[in-house]
Amino acid sequence: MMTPLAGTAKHDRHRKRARRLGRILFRSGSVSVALNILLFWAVVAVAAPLLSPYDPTTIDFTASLDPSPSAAHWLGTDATGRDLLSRIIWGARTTFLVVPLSVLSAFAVGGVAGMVSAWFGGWTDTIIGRAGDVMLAFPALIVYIILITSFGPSMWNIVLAVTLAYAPGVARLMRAQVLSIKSLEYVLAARAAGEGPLYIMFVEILPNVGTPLIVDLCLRTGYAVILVGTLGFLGLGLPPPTPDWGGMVVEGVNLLTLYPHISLFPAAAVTSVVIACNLLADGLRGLRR
Amino acid sequence: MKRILINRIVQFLVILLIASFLLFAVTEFSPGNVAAKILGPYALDSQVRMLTGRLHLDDPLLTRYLRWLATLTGLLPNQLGGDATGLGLTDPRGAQYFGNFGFSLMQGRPIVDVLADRFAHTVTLAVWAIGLTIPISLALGVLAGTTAGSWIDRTITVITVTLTSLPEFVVSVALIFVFSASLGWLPGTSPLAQGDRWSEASQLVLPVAVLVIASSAYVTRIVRSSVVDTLARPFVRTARLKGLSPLRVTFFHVLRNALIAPITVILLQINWILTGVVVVEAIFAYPGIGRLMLEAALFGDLYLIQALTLISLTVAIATQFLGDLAYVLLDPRIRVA
Amino acid sequence: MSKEKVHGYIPDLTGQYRDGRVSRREFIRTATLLGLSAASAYGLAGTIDGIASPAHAQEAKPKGGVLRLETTVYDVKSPAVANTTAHPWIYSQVVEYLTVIGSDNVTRPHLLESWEPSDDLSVWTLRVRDGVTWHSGRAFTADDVIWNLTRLLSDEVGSSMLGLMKGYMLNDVDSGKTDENGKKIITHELWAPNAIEKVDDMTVRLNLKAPQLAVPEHLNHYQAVMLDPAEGGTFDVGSNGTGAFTLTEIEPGRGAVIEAVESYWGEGPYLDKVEFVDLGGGDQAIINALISGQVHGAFQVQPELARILEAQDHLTLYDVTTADTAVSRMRVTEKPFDDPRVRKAFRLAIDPAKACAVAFGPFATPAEHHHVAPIHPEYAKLPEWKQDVEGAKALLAEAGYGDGLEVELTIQQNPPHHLRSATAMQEMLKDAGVTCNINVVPNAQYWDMWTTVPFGTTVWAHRPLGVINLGLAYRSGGAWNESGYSNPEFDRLLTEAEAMPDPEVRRGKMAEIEALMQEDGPIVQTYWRKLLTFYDKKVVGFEMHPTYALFANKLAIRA
Amino acid sequence: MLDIAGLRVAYDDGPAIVRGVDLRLRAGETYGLVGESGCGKSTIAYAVERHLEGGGRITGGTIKVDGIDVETLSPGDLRRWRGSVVSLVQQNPTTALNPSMRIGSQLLEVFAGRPGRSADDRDAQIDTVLRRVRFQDPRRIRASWPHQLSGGQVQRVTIAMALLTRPKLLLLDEPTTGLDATIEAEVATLVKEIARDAGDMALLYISHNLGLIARVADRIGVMYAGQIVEEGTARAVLKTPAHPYTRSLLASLPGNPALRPGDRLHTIPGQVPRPEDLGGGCAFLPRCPSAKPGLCDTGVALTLCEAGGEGHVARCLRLGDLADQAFAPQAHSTPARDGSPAIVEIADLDRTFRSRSRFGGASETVVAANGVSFTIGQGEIVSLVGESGSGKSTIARILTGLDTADSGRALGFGVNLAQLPAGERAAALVSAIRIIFQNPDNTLNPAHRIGRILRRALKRGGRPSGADAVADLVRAVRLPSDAASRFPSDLSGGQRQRVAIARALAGRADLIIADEPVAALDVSVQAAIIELLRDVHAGQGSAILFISHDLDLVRHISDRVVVLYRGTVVEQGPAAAVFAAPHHPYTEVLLAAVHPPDPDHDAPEMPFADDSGAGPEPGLCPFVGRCHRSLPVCRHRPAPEQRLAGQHMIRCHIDFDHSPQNTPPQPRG
Repeated sequence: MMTPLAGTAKHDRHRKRARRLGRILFRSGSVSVALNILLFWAVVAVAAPLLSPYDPTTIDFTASLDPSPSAAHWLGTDATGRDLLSRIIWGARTTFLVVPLSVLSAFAVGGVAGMVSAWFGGWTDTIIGRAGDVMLAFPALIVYIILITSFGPSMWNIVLAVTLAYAPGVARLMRAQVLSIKSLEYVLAARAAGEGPLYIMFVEILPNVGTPLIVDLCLRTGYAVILVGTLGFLGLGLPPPTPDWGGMVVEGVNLLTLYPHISLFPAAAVTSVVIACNLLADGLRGLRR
Repeated sequence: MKRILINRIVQFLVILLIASFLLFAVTEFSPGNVAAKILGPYALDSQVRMLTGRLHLDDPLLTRYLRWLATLTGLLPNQLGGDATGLGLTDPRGAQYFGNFGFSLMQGRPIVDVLADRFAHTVTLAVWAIGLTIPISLALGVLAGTTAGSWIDRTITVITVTLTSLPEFVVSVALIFVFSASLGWLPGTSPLAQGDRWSEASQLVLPVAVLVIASSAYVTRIVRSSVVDTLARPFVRTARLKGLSPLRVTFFHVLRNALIAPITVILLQINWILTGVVVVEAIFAYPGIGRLMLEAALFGDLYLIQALTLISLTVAIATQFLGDLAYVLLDPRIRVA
Repeated sequence: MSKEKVHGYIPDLTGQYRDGRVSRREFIRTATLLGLSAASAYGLAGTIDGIASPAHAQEAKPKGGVLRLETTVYDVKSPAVANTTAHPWIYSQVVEYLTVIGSDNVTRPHLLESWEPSDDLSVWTLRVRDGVTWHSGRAFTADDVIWNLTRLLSDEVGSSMLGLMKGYMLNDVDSGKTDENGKKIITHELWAPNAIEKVDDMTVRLNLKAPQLAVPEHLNHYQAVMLDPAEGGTFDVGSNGTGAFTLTEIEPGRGAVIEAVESYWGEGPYLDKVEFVDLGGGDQAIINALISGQVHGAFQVQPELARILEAQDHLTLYDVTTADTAVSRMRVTEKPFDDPRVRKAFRLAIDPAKACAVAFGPFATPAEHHHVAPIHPEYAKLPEWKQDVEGAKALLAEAGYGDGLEVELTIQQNPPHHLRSATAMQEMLKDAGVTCNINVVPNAQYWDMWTTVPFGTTVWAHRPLGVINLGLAYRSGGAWNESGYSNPEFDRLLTEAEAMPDPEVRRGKMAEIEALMQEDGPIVQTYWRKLLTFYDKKVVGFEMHPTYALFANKLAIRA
Repeated sequence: MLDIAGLRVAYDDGPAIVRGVDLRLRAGETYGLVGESGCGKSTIAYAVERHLEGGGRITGGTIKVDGIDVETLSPGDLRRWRGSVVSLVQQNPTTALNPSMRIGSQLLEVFAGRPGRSADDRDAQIDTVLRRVRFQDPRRIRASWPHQLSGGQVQRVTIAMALLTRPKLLLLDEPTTGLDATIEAEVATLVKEIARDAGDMALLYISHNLGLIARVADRIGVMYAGQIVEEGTARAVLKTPAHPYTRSLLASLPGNPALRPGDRLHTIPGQVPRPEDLGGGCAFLPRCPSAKPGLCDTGVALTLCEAGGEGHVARCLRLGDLADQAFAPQAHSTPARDGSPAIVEIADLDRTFRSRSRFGGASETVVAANGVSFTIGQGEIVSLVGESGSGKSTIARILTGLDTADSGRALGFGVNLAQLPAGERAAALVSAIRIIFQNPDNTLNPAHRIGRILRRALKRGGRPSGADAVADLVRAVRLPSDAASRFPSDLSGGQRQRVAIARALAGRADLIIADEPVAALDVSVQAAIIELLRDVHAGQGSAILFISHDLDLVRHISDRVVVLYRGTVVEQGPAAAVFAAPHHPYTEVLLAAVHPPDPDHDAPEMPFADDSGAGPEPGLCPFVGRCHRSLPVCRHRPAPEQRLAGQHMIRCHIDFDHSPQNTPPQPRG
């Protein structure tokens, strides 16, 4: 009494799912725009040394008097006379290093906290939950300002700041996801099979927390770009002369009426990445349905 | 209901207590010895040491925290006030009263006075911003949600996604560029100074606009998705199959249930606007809490930071509390337990 | 003119001017410092060069109106410890100085009628101006002067006047105590009981320990306002004063209001009221406020923004060349800056002209690493400073840093030209094999560390004489000796220079000092900046002052 | 009243879900539409309401209600028409009502936009209808919020809502799915009453449950893959089924009267096809035991053919040939084992849950096990029966170590299982006790391939876990050989349950706990899973603790039965004894709710369980509030354990030795 797997049907279904993914990722205009933007910047970030016409920190002492775009500097220079195009290109590298690092750190910390919180419940849950409440209650920007004015602006402090900011939120989401999965039968089956908590948490549960977390990851990546930019705007970004898009916007804000390019190009770069992240999140949310 | 309320209030106080201690401990790491701050950059080491001793700034952390708490609750007089320190800092309310945060090192005034004005300004900003955000985002969110998939929805979605992607400083700068620098219609800064050319109302327009743009785009998206989710729930089908008009279905069935989730988000926005509009207040030189926070942090005004953070904490926890309360009031499943 | 007692040096000075050895500006400045009234000095110069004294093209200034000015509003409860040039903007309209340095860098008596130095510059007789009254109606007398000067020179008050006048007014006293580092704690006292002597109700005599030329300029130090002794040294809303205005409101960080006092003894006031508006220090805010007419004028405008405002029809640019600068000073007690070769190598590596251009464009002139400005009367022109990267490398190698050196330069967050200037230095130091990391800190935080950070850029305001800055910053144990520099040779040369009334002679001494600073000194200095600001064209009577000083009594506003 | 002709419905660009359905329904008639999930029966109901969601649209055919073509209605007319002409009762009652509106308001709202009635009139009508659905106190119900009512009560409210405007056509879309059998019986009774009193109202009752349909319907249509494959009077379809699908389906039900105890259930191979896999020919062909090569597989479009009198029709080419083909039940190879040595002895097991609401409100106490005692013999099939919330699953969880008891013992394998969480159990013990869960959607980790899942189970069971071992397992549960490389989402529900059984096999479990293993499966697949389980039982000699609410199934496969009510064992004993009278009153209620697919079956009618929800005082019989035979003593003293013949035990005050058996229930009060 064999129950045949309707082979062709299954393959169809596979193909269909792949098609659906493909449709969402590529045929859906917004998602493909988002992916293209991110891909573009990723390539720029990786190939920065090849692409940038100048060293991003070298000062053109003649250009500092008139930073407008010219044949020598396609996008002009910043107020200090450094080639804007090169700085934007290298800034992509900074952004694509600091932001993913920060967000991944936030997800690692928050994810583990949320997982542990949900899995063990009871006091662990209460303590982690309350700690998250307290952290979320602190006015975030002020915490970074205190942090960064205390320990100085460096990449690791920005990573720390973003982690502090986002980990509680991630933990909450993870906790909710794990709680919903925790009582599902396959987890119960693993528990009944005597699997240890680590195996269950990381092998059984983690691969299934899925889409909501990925959507959240995209959104938070976008916010992190904004946050890193805002820290730069408040003068608390990466130490100079590291090219940092947020900091570059600030450098030009005062000259907006005179040399709008100094702010506008990096602002456009920041905004494009944030929009891409948000569009991607939207698209992936569609995938879940 | 009463029990829930009492329970939450106790929780609220406990969190506040823990958070205030954390806050105190964290700010201990902030730069600048308090005594040196008070005496200014040209003080001699000996003067700093003398003042440190006089203010008992070298006591253990817990002792200082308890003293701070006692001062705050009016049990002990403030250390900085009075003649003993020779700083000439006086508080018209006396040395001992509830809510005594001490003196701002930056401004040499009682913190209560420093805060009073600033908080009022921030509240003004918040009232306008929230007052506009709620109707705008509800209207747009419901419109987009009920017409999900249509061109109206797509237009609203594209606009809100774009706007939520724009950092506040970009929006601020863009608005200043257009409405102030180029067109000259509105003031580019909002110090709320009395002027002949710009009224206080006109100074509020741009900061409020930035806040409304930032939060209503976000709230609109939340409302939209909540409306879409609610529309998919079977009771909406029940209502339609009852033969109710679309308007009635939207208002009596969809909205009522779709608004439970956004309430929390709206409260979070209120919290943000009351405590976190650092960037907007800094760009527009708006004399509110956010800018005061930035100044205090950059100056290292320890007592002012503590006061401001404690207030923010209170606001944050209070909004959380209100959010829960709103849930309880809106959702009969919790209310009528 | 005949009534004035003429200092013995004045005839020599007149001769030098006639021979073209001193400039007109230097002549007038030195003559006034020697007790000649400004009018007399301009008159004397006029007899030589035929230029009439500046006929104050006195257009009738309109009366009334409210002026709104942008400035950072600090707490000004204690002027004696004020530490920025923005502090006196508010209090100096209410309480005044004994002397005043004009926008032309010329010092004139103010609450004093006149001053008379002895020929050896060691006894200064100060005559209090007749007819000056406090707002309370009481006459301003010698007792007020003595109370204020005595107070400013006491340790407890913590005024930087102490450091300024210490050399000729005070003795060090060993307190017998030591601090935690085992160093002796030194206190101070007047060098002699009659150091500040009351001659009569309207005359005060200062008997100096050592000759000093700059006494009248020191009396205009921004902390040295005359407060009412009855108020015990504090200043607040409604405080008594001798000025043209009274303070009616102040909220630090937000704003302040002063209102006219009708019975003012001097010129003006023309305005009914001045409102000071604090825009939070944001440059953009200042620009916007000026463009939109929210304020009529600003404390200052950063040079890079000048072009934006120049395009505005309703605004006028005011600028003035100054000795305002920032020095990147090295703590000589810290490695690697304890080695003079390293310090010199840093100077050699840097071309001030390039840094200057990057940071300020046209609104600054290159400096020469010695903190004496071309506009200072005693400025000596040294051979042109040349960048020498190879020389720098050689010196570093000699000092044992041939494989490179990593240092951290701490700078203030605002204004942004600090960062641009530092970035330029960073680039040039890189060529000499020095990795220079830049640590940007909030301004307030910098002032917590300005005397301790190993390598940091500190802003130095304009002071009328080169020796003043040098005395404050580089004399052993100097009040603001942030670099810990201590060189007996330097101290000796400086003390000698300070005793020389003759700019010609002094200039020779200054050349030695300047060379010493270039060779051994603790600083890298790249620029002298112009100060600039914009005012509404409706505002009459404004001049940009090298120390930002504001004379609100002279301002008026057209309807 | 309802006239559907050639209806085709498709979603988006997909294939048609409903493929040419003709359906006529006369006034006063109750039509039962049966079919498995995904066959398109609900779609028909929503098409009639012209309320297809998710991109559904009618691609062919017409729907006329009372002579009006539904598609011609304007939006305004459609609104007025909905609710007044046609009403629909949805599946899943708990989500069908607005949670933030009182019941009364939601009922009153039905009159919105319908002119003519005075307020008093409306109130009176609502009260009447609520009484009609057997609410004693309409006022209280109207003041309630939906969450304060039980699932059955809510469904009665939605029925009341549908009846409020006296529709001409009432559509009931799986109104009892997900409800307890006893509640299901209540709703069915109600529907039957309504149908009886309806006058000219027509009812379309949609369900997958043949027993339920048999109870209410005058005529029955059997749907398969978007088509009606058989239609006729209830009696004709159920007694003399014509189509092979109907015949197989009826034969596979454990309630099939032809079955003898111990017989194998008839199984239908394969699974319901997906709409996109359908061609033009017979949809049942791949699963049909009677398919004739060269005839059935030629792909000719089928039409409904006369299969008997009274409009009995079926969509099959071989109708004539099949008339006398019957399914002969096969006997199962393993005889029932009785009195074998116990492997687990459960004694005085207690477990109470305290739940606290999120907002710190009052805590609620749920008694899941209260002094539960029973034994599972080696190789025995013991069934636990009871409504949801009776504590069946809690006992399963305690035995598997997912939970621990507050007190009491479960001695087995040399340890007290009741106090030993799974994490602390030895590997051998863990593989000795395996559990199979109810929901096939979640029973396997969607992120892991089948091979990996089985390999892990083999490894944990201390057995070789190579590809061969996995392949053996796959074969043993009759999965296709390539299953190991597939993800769970590629498998059907039945196939996933097979993997779950394979997982139990991998550890060579001595005790398999099957927690409602087939409740969520399509009817046609259930039998195969049950038989697989029984094969495992027979092959390995495993004992099975079978948890189910399906009494027919329990009766068919169990050696012994334990009846639970609110954590208390009210009756237990050998299956034959428990299913024969006398019963505990609760068992009686359970049995009364069972309705075989036989329109002539006369089910005893039980009073509605409209209790206020308040449980009796601790220690007393928990059933007393619902009991139709309760005695005054029940409210004062704990019910005693009465031992009847053999191991048959009943916990009740009623004197069974002297009580008349199976007397009709006496109404309370």
